[in-house]
Amino acid sequence: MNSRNTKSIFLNKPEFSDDRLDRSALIIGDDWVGEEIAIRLSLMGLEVTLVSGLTDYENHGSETDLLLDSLDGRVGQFRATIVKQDQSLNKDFGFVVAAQSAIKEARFNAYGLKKVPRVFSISEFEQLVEKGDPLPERKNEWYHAAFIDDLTGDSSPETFRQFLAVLERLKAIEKLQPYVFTRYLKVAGFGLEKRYRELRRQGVIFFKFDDGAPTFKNESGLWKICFTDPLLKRDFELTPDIIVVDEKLSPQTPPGCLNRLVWSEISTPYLQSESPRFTGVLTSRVGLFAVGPSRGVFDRNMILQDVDGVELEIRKILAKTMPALGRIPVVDKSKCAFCLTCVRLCPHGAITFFDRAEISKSSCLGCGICIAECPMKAISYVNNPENHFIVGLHHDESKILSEYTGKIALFLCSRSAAQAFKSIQFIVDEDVVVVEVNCAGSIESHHILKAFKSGAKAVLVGGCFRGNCASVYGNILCENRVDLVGSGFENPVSEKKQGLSSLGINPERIRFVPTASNTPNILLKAISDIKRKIKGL
Amino acid sequence: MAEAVDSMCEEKIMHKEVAIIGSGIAGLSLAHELSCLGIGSAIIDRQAVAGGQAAGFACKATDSCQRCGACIVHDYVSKVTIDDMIEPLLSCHILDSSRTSAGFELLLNEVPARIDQAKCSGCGICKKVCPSPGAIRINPYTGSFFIEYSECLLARGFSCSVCEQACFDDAISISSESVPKKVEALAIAIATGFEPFDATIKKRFGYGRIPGVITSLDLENLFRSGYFQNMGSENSFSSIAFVQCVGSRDIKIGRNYCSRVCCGYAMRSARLLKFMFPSIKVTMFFMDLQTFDRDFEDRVMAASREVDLIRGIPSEIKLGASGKPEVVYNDNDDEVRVEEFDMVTLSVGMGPTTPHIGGYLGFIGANSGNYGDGSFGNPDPTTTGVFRAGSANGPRTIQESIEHAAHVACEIDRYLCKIKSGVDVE
Amino acid sequence: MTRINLNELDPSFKFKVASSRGGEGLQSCYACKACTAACPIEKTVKRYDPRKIIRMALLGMKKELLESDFIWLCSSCYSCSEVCPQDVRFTDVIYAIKNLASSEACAPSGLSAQKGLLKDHGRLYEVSDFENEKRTKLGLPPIVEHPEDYERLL
Amino acid sequence: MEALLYLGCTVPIRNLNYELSSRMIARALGINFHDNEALGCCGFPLKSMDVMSTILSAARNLAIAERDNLEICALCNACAGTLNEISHTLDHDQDLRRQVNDKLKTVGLEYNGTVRVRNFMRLLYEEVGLDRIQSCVKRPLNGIKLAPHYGCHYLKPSELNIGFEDPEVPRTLSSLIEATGAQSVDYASLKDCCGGGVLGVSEEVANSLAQKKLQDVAVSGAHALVLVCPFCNVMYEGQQKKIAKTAGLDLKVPVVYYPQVLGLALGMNPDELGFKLNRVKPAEMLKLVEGLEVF
Repeated sequence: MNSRNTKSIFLNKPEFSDDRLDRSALIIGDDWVGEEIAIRLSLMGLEVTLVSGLTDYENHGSETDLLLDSLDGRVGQFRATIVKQDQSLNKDFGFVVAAQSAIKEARFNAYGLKKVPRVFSISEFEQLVEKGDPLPERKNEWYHAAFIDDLTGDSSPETFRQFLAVLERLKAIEKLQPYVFTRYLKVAGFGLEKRYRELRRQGVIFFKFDDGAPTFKNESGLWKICFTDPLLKRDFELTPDIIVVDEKLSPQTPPGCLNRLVWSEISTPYLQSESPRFTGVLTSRVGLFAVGPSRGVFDRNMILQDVDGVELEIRKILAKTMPALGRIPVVDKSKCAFCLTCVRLCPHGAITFFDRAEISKSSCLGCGICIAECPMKAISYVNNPENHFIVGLHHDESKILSEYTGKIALFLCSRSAAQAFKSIQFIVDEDVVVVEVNCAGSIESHHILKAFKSGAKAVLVGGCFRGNCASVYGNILCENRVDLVGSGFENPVSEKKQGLSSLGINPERIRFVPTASNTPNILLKAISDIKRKIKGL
Repeated sequence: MAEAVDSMCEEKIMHKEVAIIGSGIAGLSLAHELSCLGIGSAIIDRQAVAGGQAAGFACKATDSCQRCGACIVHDYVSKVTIDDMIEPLLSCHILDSSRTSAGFELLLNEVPARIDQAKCSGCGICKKVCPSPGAIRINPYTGSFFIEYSECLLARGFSCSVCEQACFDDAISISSESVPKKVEALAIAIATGFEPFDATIKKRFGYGRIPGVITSLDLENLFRSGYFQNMGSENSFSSIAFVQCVGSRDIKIGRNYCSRVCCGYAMRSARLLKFMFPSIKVTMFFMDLQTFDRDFEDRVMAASREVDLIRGIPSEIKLGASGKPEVVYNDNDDEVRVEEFDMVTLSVGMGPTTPHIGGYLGFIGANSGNYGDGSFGNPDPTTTGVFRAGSANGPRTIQESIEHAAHVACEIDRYLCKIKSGVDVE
Repeated sequence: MTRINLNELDPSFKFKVASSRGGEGLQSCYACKACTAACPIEKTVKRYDPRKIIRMALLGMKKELLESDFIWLCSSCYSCSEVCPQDVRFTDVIYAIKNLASSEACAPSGLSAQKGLLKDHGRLYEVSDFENEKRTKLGLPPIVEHPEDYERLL
Repeated sequence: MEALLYLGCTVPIRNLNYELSSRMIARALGINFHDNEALGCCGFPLKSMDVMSTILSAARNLAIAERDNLEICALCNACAGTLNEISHTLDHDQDLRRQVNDKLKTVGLEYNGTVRVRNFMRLLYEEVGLDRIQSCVKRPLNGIKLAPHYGCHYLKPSELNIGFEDPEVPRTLSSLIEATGAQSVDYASLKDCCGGGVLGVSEEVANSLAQKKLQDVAVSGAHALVLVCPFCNVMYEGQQKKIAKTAGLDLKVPVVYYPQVLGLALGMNPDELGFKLNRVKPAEMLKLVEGLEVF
């Protein structure tokens, strides 16, 4: 972790209470997307600051020369350090919108091509077409133009749309033969298939390579394309008058400080977690939104939809019309031991730390990971005693504990397994006790052990599938705890594994089941499986 | 007719700012977003249970989530159920609609057989006694029961009240007449989703004729019903083929567009099957593989190791001598092959639901639901006050429908602001 | 095999085929292979492949195509046209290509002979007295030749 | 009903059994065939050379039928297909019709696009109908198994057959066979092409196409292969010996025309139906016809 960021945890004394949301927004990315959002948010009465979306200070040609240096905080109280040339200033924002534009990188290198006067990137060529003089050096009767689009197969329909637009503009030119070299034609954009068909009718030839992509050879200043036509399985060569090469669209690497805020997977440059629960512009951190390329969307219309999405989400937060989150944990400051475990593990960045941990009501999604992980048991859902378990105990444990006797305890995540259970509730026999929890991440080992202690025959924990958790890794934390309880951990002193078996309970009596709201069958099967197993034990 | 209904239901006129037609994922998320903006809405659906088609889709998770989004529908159903701003008008047919000076007026007909969910204890006696199989069904969200009126004997002109009499909870009301309802709204949102391509039209693929040839929606049902999970180890299920672009990218049937979601759908299903049956042979016939995820490259690379990708559409599916489907295709080495599969899935494309809408909303000019035209995806300029959300506006995934609904919510909000402030929107 | 130089092919050939009667669908092809899988001839003679013939026409391999023997192998069964999602109507396209080949005197001699027969007799078979006698014996009306009409029309 | 009988080139010279039996059953079922000796070749053989010649030849015959104010009933699938196709084309292409009429003027004809073309089976199926055929059957062909062969131009292009037949799942010929009391046998290569279209170019290719079906029918248990097209007959009857010899097979598949089969069921005797002209005698089949003296 970046040392500056670590420090900022201590320095950021909360200046805003949860009721007072700062009506200002920081927009990261200052090209057209950023500007669209800036205009929209200004109209909403927000004070807007646009900074460059680039991380590289040296070679950016952005409109503003503001660069983001660091960012931390949570909705209503983000604090950014913005650098302007040599100056650096701290500023607070209510909201942050990541709207970095896509990086367009011509794939000359990927194809082994070198940039020479007859070789253009699609954007360069688009400009030539707009100027009206796209075809330099016409020599032969027929002018052959090669368009290289997506030979790697991973391009987006947006690039294909760009090619289509250019090719459509060229149709008026007589005796021009365009060839498109590609892998998969990305027609999955609105209206593209129709335009693609029209271009075929106009004489554009499309080569689609599965493997054995064409090679480019430079022969006395001219590029020659050699390839085996995947259809005829015969060898061809073409010395085009011009070559136009596609650009790979990719998101810009977000500033490190941004990445850290949203627990984005290291492997992807996107700010939105893998989980499909972050729909639209939402990220795992409330008040921080990802737009367009920052979340993997390149289609212009869809990016514009995101602008609406940002407006909508901000209005929701400002109007506090977000559905009641409930079940917000509270810290017992007298027990807090200053260990920062909760701060480190909160997937939503909802916990601040000044002298003791403090949980922001507007950022917290109530997953309860902090409750489960706090070594001092200093955090609990006290403000809503009914609801550590939605159906269940914590504050009236004796009641539910008595119900465990002779039954199978089902600890179910409210977003997945509990919903799945609803549709089978009438089928399942009565020898189960259902304990619904907000997120599987809040289930602690002692809940499981207590269930056994109170006479449960078996414990089944149902959480989301990997990559589906609305709290990013609540399910994984839970699964690890279940594993630990089941198979045990090694006691460093005795070098013996201590788990359920050391208590005389067969570890087969506990299981974590990944489930989704629409997979009641998986849950049903798991219940009958474990029933069968304990019968045999 | 309008007068007659007026006199019958004077007290039942419902005033809402927006009438949403369709309770699928787009309709639900639109209602939710509107509610967040303080705009009340009524969701009208013929079905007795909200959720639409997406609610019938299966989870595609292997050992990890594959981001298909089907599980999110449940969230929106529960969000909408508890929201006072939203009035669900389920089991309602639209009889007529008209434009009024204040906006729109919809005449509805609520079917006469209903189960009061608040009273129902889910004992299931109604299902046991019902003489019509399929009339009483289980709600996938709550596990409770509801009446699918189209299957009910009442709908076929018989008189029957067996379930009403049997119900211990007094939750079922069977009346001889349907209940007329009237909704007045300032704007209408069409969220009628899509209609899957009728695979029997492509006769050469043998759907409905050859056992083992199924559509992608059938496959969803098999996943959901636990068909594969219950197959056991002694199964003889060792090969499956996916045929892409059935009912899309096909000018002959007037569908000159890519259905957008099928490549992703098929790839996810293929990977799930591969996960369930590691030795299964999965073959995918396609024309162009469409990007279906932001990490497309990785996913396709991973999939192509597991799936035989064959570029080419089969010419025919025949009934093989062993009673299984045989696919006739030209393989990657240009050899024509006739290969037997245990199962062949036709990835049917999404089509507009125009025929339904044209019937009762024809006056609005909202009948241009043709996906094939170039204006696809753009708001319909001729219909002031009428909006389209989700797949009613072009094929969309579940997440895209939710995003589009958010966008439409904003558009409706802007429209309502304008008409409330007296700006001439024409 | 030697490399074919695209620069030396005739890009206008595809337009020529497409503007011929029946050839209109040529450029609609997106090579989905359904026709190839459906073609009964392709199964016996590999070098006859509807999709490849379309490709050769599109690339402007005019000489090779028109002088080839395989374009004449179409059995006119319409299997390709039936399965085509893009409505290429390959059976008509191949007729157009064969017509172009005929106009360049590339047609097999048997075909030109048939045209001669039609011009001479108005039908594919010459009707001899023997044939008509046989018909009369069976109570069937005689067959009359009308070569003059065909002579004038063709 | 009235129809102009279109014989084409091959039937009246090479397939008199088809013509004889067709005329017989037409008469029995109330179809009044008119003959016009002016009719000539439909133009199909010229299609590869010059499509325009085909159009003109077909238009000439259509114009004659129009003058007679009769619809055309063709016995040959290729003739029916060609005439039908060209009549459709001329219906939709006014320029072409003008061009054609300029030429037709030179032979004193004009075509205004009103002639309907159907093959004989379609006429039987649509005009007479299965019910009436069944009610006319005097001698049900119980116990006889027959393999239908439709022929490509019977089924395709499908847009010419809308409402009549479905090329993917053809059924009309089967049901016509079943109307006689015989059993229609399904076999693997039912929809395959006979190969007749390439016979003139490559006998080898053509034969290899026909061979598959002959073999399939031979093992299907059918007593005969039922045809409705003289073009297909050239392959299955005319080439059968050669195919068998080349492939070293013992093939003796009787090939009959549907009107011959129906004629038997209607009580006609094999001689009237031209069975003497069938090259591979359907002896097994005829044996099974009740009350029939086997020749």
